[in-house]
Amino acid sequence: MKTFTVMLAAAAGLALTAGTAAAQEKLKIGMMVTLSGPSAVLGQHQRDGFNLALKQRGGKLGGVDAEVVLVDDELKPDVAVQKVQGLIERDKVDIVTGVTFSNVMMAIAKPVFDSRTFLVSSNAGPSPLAGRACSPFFYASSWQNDQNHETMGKYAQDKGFKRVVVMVPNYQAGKDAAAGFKRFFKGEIADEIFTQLGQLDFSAELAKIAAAKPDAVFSFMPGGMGVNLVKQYTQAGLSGRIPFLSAFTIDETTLPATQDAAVGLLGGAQWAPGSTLPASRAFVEAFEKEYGYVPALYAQQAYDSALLIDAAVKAAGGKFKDKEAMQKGFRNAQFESVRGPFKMNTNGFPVQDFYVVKVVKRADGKFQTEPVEKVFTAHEDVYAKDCPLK
Amino acid sequence: MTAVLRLEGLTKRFGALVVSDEVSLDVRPGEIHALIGPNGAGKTTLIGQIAGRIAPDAGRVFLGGEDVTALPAATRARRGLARTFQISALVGDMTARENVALAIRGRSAGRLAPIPLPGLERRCRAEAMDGLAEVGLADRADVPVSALSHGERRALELAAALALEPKLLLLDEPLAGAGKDESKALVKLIGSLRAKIPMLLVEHDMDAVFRLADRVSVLVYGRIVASGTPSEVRADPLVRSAYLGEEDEAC
Amino acid sequence: MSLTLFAVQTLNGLQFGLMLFLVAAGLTLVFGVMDFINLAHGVQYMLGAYLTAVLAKVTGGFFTALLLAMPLTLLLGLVLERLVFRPLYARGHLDQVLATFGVILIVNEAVKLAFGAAPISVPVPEILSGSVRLMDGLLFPVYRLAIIGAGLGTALLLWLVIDGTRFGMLVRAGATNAPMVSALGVDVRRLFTAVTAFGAMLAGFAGAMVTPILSVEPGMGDGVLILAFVVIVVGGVGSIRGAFIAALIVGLVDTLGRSFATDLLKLVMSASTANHVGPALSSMAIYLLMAGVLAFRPAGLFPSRSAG
Amino acid sequence: MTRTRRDLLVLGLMLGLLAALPFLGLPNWVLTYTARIMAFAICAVALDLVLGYGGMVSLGHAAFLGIGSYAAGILLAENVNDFFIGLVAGAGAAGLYALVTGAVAVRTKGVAFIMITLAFGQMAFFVANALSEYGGSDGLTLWSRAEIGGTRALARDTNLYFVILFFLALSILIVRLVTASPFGIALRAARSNPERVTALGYDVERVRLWAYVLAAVLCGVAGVLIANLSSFVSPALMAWQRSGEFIIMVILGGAGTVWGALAGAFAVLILEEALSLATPHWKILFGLFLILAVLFTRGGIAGLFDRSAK
Repeated sequence: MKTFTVMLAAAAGLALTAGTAAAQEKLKIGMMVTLSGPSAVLGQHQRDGFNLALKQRGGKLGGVDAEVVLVDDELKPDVAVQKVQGLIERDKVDIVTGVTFSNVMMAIAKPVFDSRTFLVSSNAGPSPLAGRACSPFFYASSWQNDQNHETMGKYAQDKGFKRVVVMVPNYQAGKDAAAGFKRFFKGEIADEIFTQLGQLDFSAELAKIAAAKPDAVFSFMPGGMGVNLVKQYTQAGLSGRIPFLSAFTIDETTLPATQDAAVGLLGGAQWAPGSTLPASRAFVEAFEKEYGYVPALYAQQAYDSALLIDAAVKAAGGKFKDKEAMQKGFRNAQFESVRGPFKMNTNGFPVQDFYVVKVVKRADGKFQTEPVEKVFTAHEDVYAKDCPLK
Repeated sequence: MTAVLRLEGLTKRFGALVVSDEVSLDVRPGEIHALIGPNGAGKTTLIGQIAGRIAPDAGRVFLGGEDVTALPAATRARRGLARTFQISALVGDMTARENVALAIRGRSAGRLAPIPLPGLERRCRAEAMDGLAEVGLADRADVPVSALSHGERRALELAAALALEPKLLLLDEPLAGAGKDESKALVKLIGSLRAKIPMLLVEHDMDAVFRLADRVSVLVYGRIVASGTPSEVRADPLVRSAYLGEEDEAC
Repeated sequence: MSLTLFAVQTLNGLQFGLMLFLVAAGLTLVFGVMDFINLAHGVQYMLGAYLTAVLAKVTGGFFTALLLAMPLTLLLGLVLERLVFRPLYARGHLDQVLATFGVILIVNEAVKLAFGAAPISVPVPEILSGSVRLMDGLLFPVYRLAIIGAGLGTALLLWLVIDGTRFGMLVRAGATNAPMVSALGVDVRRLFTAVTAFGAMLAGFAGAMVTPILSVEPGMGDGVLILAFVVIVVGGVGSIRGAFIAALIVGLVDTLGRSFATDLLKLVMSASTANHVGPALSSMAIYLLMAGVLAFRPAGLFPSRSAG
Repeated sequence: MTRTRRDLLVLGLMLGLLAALPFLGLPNWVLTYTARIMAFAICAVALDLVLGYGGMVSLGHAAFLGIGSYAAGILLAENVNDFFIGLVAGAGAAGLYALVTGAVAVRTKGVAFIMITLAFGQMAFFVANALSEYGGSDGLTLWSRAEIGGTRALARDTNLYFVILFFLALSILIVRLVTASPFGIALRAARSNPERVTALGYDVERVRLWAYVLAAVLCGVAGVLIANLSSFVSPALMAWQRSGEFIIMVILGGAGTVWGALAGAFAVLILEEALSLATPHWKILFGLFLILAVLFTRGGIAGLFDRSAK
């Protein structure tokens, strides 16, 4: 009798898998990241993070064979629109993921939503998509753009800093960063410096900072700009005298270049490779073994985006063409995020913890960030209340 | 009778160097007035000021009694000042006829019409052929400029300048670079136009100057040192020393 | 805005200007002598930086790396001249722009393939790692003084070479009147090769010098190229003196604009408007400068090519 | 004269092919992709007037594309939904900017012209970046396309395709007419000998300025079309690299032929897409292609045609 039940169950299982295999093809995922120009390294982290998760699951997500089509948006929004149309209409992808920069995200959002394709961001989280223009087809495994800056604002407030100089590049993300910081920092902004995007030399700005004598500096300088700023900040003798708070400036994409100059500087993030959570340790170890470099938060977010998709497809019972089921799956996704607690908000952005992270030199001579203080617990972005989705 | 062209005290300085030093001269109807002078005398600068390419520091230019000192080159051309250049200046990738047609269009109201005007084109074609015939290039009408001989280009420049129906023709070394036979033909051609149009002739070839000119002015260091009929000027001792003394060097 | 700060910013501006001069010198030389627009100058600068970074890691010494990188960039310049530039001297500017733009694409991508997309950096050499106290709380790294020195030294050297040697005489003649040089019986082809290689080495030197203060990354030459073009066009194409003065002007305008534009605007408008307008205006400052100069002096401040 | 006839034949064939495309049952993305190329081709054809016929190498041409698209985008964001209002605003704004900046630029020549147009292009770029209320550097998403006569006809990709094709054909017609006109002949003559043309009574700077303005107006129209097509405008549209791409299109296609610019736009954009699908390191191949094209062809695609015809 027992044998019979087992046999029956096995037969049913076989029939079920055969049935799904016949009814559904592969889950097609278009990954759009920036792989050209100075910011290519961010896209590289995203790509590798996602691929690691896929590889660990034997090429399956939610039990379904997944196929990834990788495209480079070249950091040109209109090229991105063209390429995403190709992904949707030519490659017939079910999900578009990746997306390194907000301007690219804003460019592709409409065509992706119009085609009822899911957009799973593993980095960019522009405010319109979190607020009024939110969509049931959008989910982020990263954050809303302002949140990491809010973390540093809160930190500066908690530490009792009175006067802070804010220095950001003169573009939208920079202005958002300044706004995010100021939302939680209530002290005096001694000066607000907007630098040119792609600026190489910061000596003029550093002189202004030295003249202003603030309690701390908050800066957002992604990529090569951050490398130059950190090196010059140290060379100008400001490091160690004026605390350097930042977001997306010192991370594992720039540490190989800044090296010792960045040690001790602070950043705000939802995760850092120095995290001691077991899931995080396993991820960092597997990642370094596979790709030979230390993953930055971009890699972690992309890894988590794969887990998020995995969970959503699983929850939808493998029926990834069923939009309603998938939406429910994304909303209620349960998975063990590398960052720790993770909950999807109504606007498709995570509710999560944020930390102040610090640069350290590891025993093997490599550099990484590690969490030193939790600033926010289960932090929700401010735009969610404008989102009509419930 | 008013002069076709009159210069009054034209002065131009480049830094400390005075290139035109209160130059005054005129060209009367029906005459060829030649301007000679050694290299570096300031002939090119003077022509530039007459044509409107260079603004003088002081002095005035009158064309047919009208003060044109403040007018740009293109406007002066439309008011009747035609010129040829020291180094043959034609539109190289166009044919001989197209070059002359360009001039004819240049004096018509439709010269900048943004759409093709068939009537104007027909008129241009016909008039261009007449103009070419006048300088003996009728059978070369459809040859691109780049395929014309040096002498032919010189003649074509004359045809283009005449097609403007100007009041005055400014000839900047029309014989420069021409061979012996070509020179002879060009001198004959210029002479034949004398009755038609007054000219200011700048030329190095003294034989040609003394054959063609009704009056000659001598420019040395930016200043007119002598002016008169060819024989008067030839006899002037000042000219002989200042001008002919330097001529060897110039060659 | 204290006087000290103004003085410090002026120093920063001069230093930035001299850095630009290092890049612009080779560009204006090649452009002036051969009438050749070399967009690949920026990647030659990048190659100088990468070679220095890699060699510094291998040999462990910045100066060894610098000394080795210079002949290597010279060699690469020769290869590039032979393969791409030489057939293009007789062509128009557009063909030159197109082909050298192709070189940019290739080298940028090749560098990314070879060294990865992440920025790398070079530590400041020990002997130059000190700093000078400029004002309360601000140090001026000695290395930046070294860049000032290198810029001035290069300017002096170029002046000596161009004004005092036969090579320099030919270069000057070439910039004013190229056909005349060939009429002198000089092998123009060899002169061109020499100038191009020399220009490549100057670019490489500039790239090597900035490695301790700037990150080394693919595409690092692209932005610098535009700035260098602004410098040589403002200065007058082909003129080393023009490039030198224009580089200082551009460096000062850019730095002082960044430092004081917003503060000055705050005097006449609200702070938030000033924060809005100031940065946009200072980004544009050098372009406004260039447009202004060209509007009144189309051939630049020190035109070297004679008019006729 | 046979060359003119051949040029017209090739042009007619190309436009005919483009008009037939929507009826071939191709997937939608081919259509939108082609529409995008056509919009860029309008700008390339316009640049050919300036660069190919006028000999003025403008490195700021993308600014006009951007200004056109921003005019359309801002109007849509402010709920002015009529397509024709956007069209007039885009063309007008681009033309006005060209008139003001061109008045200064046409006084320069050679590399100075290249750099001064670059400067004006960059100024427009930085202004767009500073437009925080319209998305700043992130750009502006247009949640719906413009309306024609109160209907949402343009929402259908095929309709927008034909609108873009119409403006492409119109631009080609305008440029061909202008280049054959007295104005165009003067422009062409001034390219090879401005002194002579001035001496014949033409105000060369004025001729150049109006050619520059006309090209900008056409490019502004292209910008309005692009904004509607991609439902998005951003400063990246007017980056100087984009201006460089237009120059590549014109030279690669063959300057001064009109259809060469059209062919160049298609060649460059299709090649970029095809190579980037083939390998992530496609820029090496593209760079190599550019160098070889320059070294071994003259007069671009149109030039190849000329030689093989002989």
